[in-house]
Amino acid sequence: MRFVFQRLAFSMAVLFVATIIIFFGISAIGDPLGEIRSQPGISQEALQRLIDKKHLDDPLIIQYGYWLRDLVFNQFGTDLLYDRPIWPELSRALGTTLQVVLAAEVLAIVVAIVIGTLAARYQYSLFDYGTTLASFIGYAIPVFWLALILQILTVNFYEATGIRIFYISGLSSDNAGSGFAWLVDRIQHLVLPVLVLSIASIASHSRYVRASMLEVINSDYVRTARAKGVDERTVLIRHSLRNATLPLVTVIGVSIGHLFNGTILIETIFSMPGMGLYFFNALNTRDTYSLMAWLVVTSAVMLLMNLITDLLYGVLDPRINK
Amino acid sequence: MTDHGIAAAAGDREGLDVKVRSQFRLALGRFVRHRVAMASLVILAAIIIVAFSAEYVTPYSFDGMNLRAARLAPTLEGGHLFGTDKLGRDYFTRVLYGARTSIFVALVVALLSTLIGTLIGATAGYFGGWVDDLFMRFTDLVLILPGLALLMILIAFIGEGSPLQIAIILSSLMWTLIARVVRAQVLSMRTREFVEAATLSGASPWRVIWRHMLPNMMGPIIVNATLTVSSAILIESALSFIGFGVKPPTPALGQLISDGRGAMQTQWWLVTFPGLVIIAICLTINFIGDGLRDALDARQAQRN
Amino acid sequence: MTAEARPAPSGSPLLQIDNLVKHYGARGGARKPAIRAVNDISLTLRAGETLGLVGESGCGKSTTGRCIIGLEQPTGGRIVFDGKPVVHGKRTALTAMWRDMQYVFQDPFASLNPLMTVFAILSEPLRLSGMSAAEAQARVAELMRLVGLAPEHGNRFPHEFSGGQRQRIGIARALALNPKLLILDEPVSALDVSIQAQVINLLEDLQERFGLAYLFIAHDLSVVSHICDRIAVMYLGRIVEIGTREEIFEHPQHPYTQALLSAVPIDDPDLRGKRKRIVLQGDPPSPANPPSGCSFRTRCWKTTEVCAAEAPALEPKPHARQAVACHHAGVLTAEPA
Amino acid sequence: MVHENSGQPLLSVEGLITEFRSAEGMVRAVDEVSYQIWPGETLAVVGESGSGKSVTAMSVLGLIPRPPGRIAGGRILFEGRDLLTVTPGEMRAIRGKAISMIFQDPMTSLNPVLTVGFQIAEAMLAHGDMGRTEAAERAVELLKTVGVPNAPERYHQFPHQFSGGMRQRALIAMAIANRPRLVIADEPTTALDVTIQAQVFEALRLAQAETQAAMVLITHDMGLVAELADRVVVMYGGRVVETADVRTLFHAPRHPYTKGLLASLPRMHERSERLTPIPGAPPSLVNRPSGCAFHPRCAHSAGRLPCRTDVPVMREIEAAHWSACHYAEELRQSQERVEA
Repeated sequence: MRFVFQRLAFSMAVLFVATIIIFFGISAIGDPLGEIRSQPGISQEALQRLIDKKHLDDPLIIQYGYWLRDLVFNQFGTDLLYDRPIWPELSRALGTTLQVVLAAEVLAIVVAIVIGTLAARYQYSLFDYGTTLASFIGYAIPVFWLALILQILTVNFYEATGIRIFYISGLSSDNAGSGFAWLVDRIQHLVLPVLVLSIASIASHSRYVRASMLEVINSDYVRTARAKGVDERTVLIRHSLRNATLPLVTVIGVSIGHLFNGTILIETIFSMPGMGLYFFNALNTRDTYSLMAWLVVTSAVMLLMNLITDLLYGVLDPRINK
Repeated sequence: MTDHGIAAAAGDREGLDVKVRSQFRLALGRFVRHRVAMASLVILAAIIIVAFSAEYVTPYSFDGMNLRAARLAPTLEGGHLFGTDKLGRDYFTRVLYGARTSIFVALVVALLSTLIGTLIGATAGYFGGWVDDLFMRFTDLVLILPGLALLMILIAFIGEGSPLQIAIILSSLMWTLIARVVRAQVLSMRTREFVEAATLSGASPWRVIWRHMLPNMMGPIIVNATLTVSSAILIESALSFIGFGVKPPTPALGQLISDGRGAMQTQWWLVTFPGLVIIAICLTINFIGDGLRDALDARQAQRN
Repeated sequence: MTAEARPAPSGSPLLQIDNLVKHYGARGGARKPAIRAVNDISLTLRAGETLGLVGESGCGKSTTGRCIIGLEQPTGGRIVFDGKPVVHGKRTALTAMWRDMQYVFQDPFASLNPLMTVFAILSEPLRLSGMSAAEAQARVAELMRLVGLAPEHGNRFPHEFSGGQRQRIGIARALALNPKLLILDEPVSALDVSIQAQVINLLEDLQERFGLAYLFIAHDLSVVSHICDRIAVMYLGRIVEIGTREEIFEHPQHPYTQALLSAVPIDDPDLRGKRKRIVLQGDPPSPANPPSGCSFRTRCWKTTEVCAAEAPALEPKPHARQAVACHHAGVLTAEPA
Repeated sequence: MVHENSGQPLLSVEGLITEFRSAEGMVRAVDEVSYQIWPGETLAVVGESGSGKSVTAMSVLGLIPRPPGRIAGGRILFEGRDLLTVTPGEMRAIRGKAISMIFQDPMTSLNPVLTVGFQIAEAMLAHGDMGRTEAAERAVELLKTVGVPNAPERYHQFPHQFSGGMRQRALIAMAIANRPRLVIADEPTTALDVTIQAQVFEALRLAQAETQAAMVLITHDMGLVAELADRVVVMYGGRVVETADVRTLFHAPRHPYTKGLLASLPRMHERSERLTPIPGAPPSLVNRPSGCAFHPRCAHSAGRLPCRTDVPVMREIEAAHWSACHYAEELRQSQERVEA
């Protein structure tokens, strides 16, 4: 537990330093009000109100202090341009994105374990070569392009047959209904983005599982198991699977980071009101305060994920002292 | 010392039929035997040559409009291999120029990040101390903040730029991969016996790193530099797709896909072809990287 | 060639080690206890002499060797080599010392840079010491002949040689600058049994020819008994017994030495069942958490209360010539319990 | 002789050939190897790295990884049945039941995520003879037999909580769990320290006494051979070069390699004199010398043509003493001269 606490404290420190760098960086490089000034018909009083509100006349360090105060006491405060509270929208976005990201990661893990295990078990088989090729392609496909292609195919299918299997934008239909119908509608919306997002992770995870599975299959302890007469099925399931998939836990944290990257593209394409789209809009309006809030929340989620996977590893591997 | 003579004679007999072959030659032989990697090398070379001699390959210019030939579907005999866009510009030509930009950016990124990464990774790994701390903390930062977002912020606030500027911005984050690899290698090599022996022979730290460590980690460095090329292409095209890439009118593949998106339902080729070219480049590079990994694997090169 | 035929050791010692200590991970604030790899070791080594340092894995024998040559920074103690105190952490001073003191590594597959030719490996110390290219070339040929390799093979890479030949290359590199002392860290234990004798003979010839002193670190007692003049037995970071080969092998005084010797299988089927065998109980304790008093007491059949209370000093005993660190030192009489 | 080597051997390896695919083509690791072991005896198989001693043992249990390995010829008769022709299911029933194996490296031979006790019990469960509780109880008994203190608590621990010596004991317990008729021990103490080796010998001795199993002891340590073996098989370059009972082999070896090996060993209690090494290095599998694989290193072969051209076959030089040397008879003389 002490280890966890140390990790947490250290990560917080890293995050704190990161916010300073980024706040100063962004503020130093661009005029935070540039976007507004360029709007025609903006009154001088309105501009001054914004400057007063965010203390833009004060030195940067003071501005940062105010920002920090808002972060701690006012749930990130309000955004720069429209003075709307940041947290309600951001938390909604986070909920959406977590659904997509976690679904994609779980999908990737499950599919990768199946593919990787079978490919290692039947090394040099057609299945092995096929999945290897597929994973190389998976690495090479730009996610945004795959998303567009799937959208084209879905729409063409709908136009040709009149059957709507998946939706290509949004999170829910307006008339989604409730209960089971709502769930089906939600799944119809989520399938394409989750699938697209998980392709690269499936590719990399399945290669990872295959490699560690091969290592385990050729390990001394699996040989020991065979030598005492254990049947192949038990060798694979009891003596290999857990050992081979355990290391996968260590890369989940980084993998989720990659998925967050992907959501910036995916949510733009599928018009999903998540963190990615939120970031995209904040960046396009140069809204420092929304951006900072996004950075803090995203990093916090990332830290948490890394922490969870570390703890998970400790629970699953008896070699880690508790 | 007569018995030494005997030992020498025995040594001779044993080594008689061994040809003198350097590790590099052995690795080259293994790579050439790797058929997929060799085929990929040929295809990639073809793509690069065609892209960089686009002026001589196609009769069209990058932005030559011809409204009468607008929105033509791809045909083999009509002269527009990849069709045309809504302004009647030859799409094959546009894709070629886009590929040229992407490849240029990716190669610069690979070169820069390998240089920076090797320098920082080797320094951090060998000397430890504050360089190592600084590097590790920076890596933590890049890991907890999504890299793509950081790049977008940088580009948004510095402003879109030339391919070279974009390449430099990408390199500013992407060197961490190589640096991590090099640092890990140096750390593990510091306690390798031949490195300690070099120190005991009077070699300075600089000589130990340069003469003894770096040559022995060229394998992982080259492989990761190769993989950096393909991830740089993917990231660059993603950035230009969402409008944070090279500044128009310089063509880029991601930008073409983005432009074609509005009409993708009717003019499928606008999205499809640039994407396929990206896939072709990345796939061949990854196969080459895989071949290199097999060829340079130290475990195979050791005994026998 | 017998030990008596070797140049008689005389004069002040070539190497003197006083109270050497090496602890790992001892930095303040760490939760883990420090690993006490080497705990207060004192040794002397005269010119032309071979001192064996034996013990089981983790007893600190390699760490001792690495501290002496400066590959590790000792936590405490004093090392004087050839009349000069060894200053760790100063590269120029160490580099100067390395001309006279060299190291031969255990694993001949790891100790040669796989990307350098034998010539490049052997000429590196020569060139770095300021020798001209022509001189170095001649010296490399001489070195290769010296260790029984054909100089024509200088342009080959290490992977083209067998394990035994590689170890010869490692020895040649160590000899390049005419050192006075070689620290041999398990120089034959990674070699095939039929090769070991070749390398041992080579080491003996070289010693005779150049009057080298050897610090011979090993776990294989038969090899040590063959090559060493004096032997120090280590257990858990301390020397428990030190004496001449005869003293250690014929009249061991420390229970651990006795157990160690009796545990070695003797390659004579006629002696089967006729030797006293001492089978120690349990495993050596962790060097991170050594027992109080005598560190061997947890496995010793002679343990009494004093063993837990007081660490025995390494000192000569009235009935024996060698120094023993044991409260109950004495020849093995009764069958251990 | 301890055993009357009459009646049917327990295990008879006949002309076994095992090959591996490598970058340089097919490599013969085991080349027409034959040896027998009778019930209850301890047979040492001695050789250096690459001599094929371990590969032979792995072939017996069908544990050669395929690919790259394959068994290209010969028979392995266990109690009269050819193990090379049985079905995978039948082989599995034999493994760990009638024949069990102890491997070299105790640090990697136990599954790190399963408890030690379960791994021992599993050896019994795999053969379906007993229920879980019974297997667990017997596993605790076995741990006691091989000298693991606090066996009931140790049962529930994971391998990383065991020292190397303790792990090797656990592996011995696992090997004797089903009272096998044959135990193959592949360098069981090589990875361990001397004092721990002595403990493991004791455990091995107790285990053998308990089960009355025959044992194939694969090792390169001549001391261990002298202490434990009844008969010895010496291997060199993938072939058997000499077979004899242990005393004959040590006192009157009839193959230049055996002789050279014994002469080259430094001995602990002898006055130090110059060692007599075997020149050269063991052959690599890829580049095996023609004729007798030992001839480039052999003092007796000097210039003799048959050594270079003809592969020597095993001949019975005297009762129950076989050697594969063209000039085995000459060795007798020289040996006597040394003794005189």
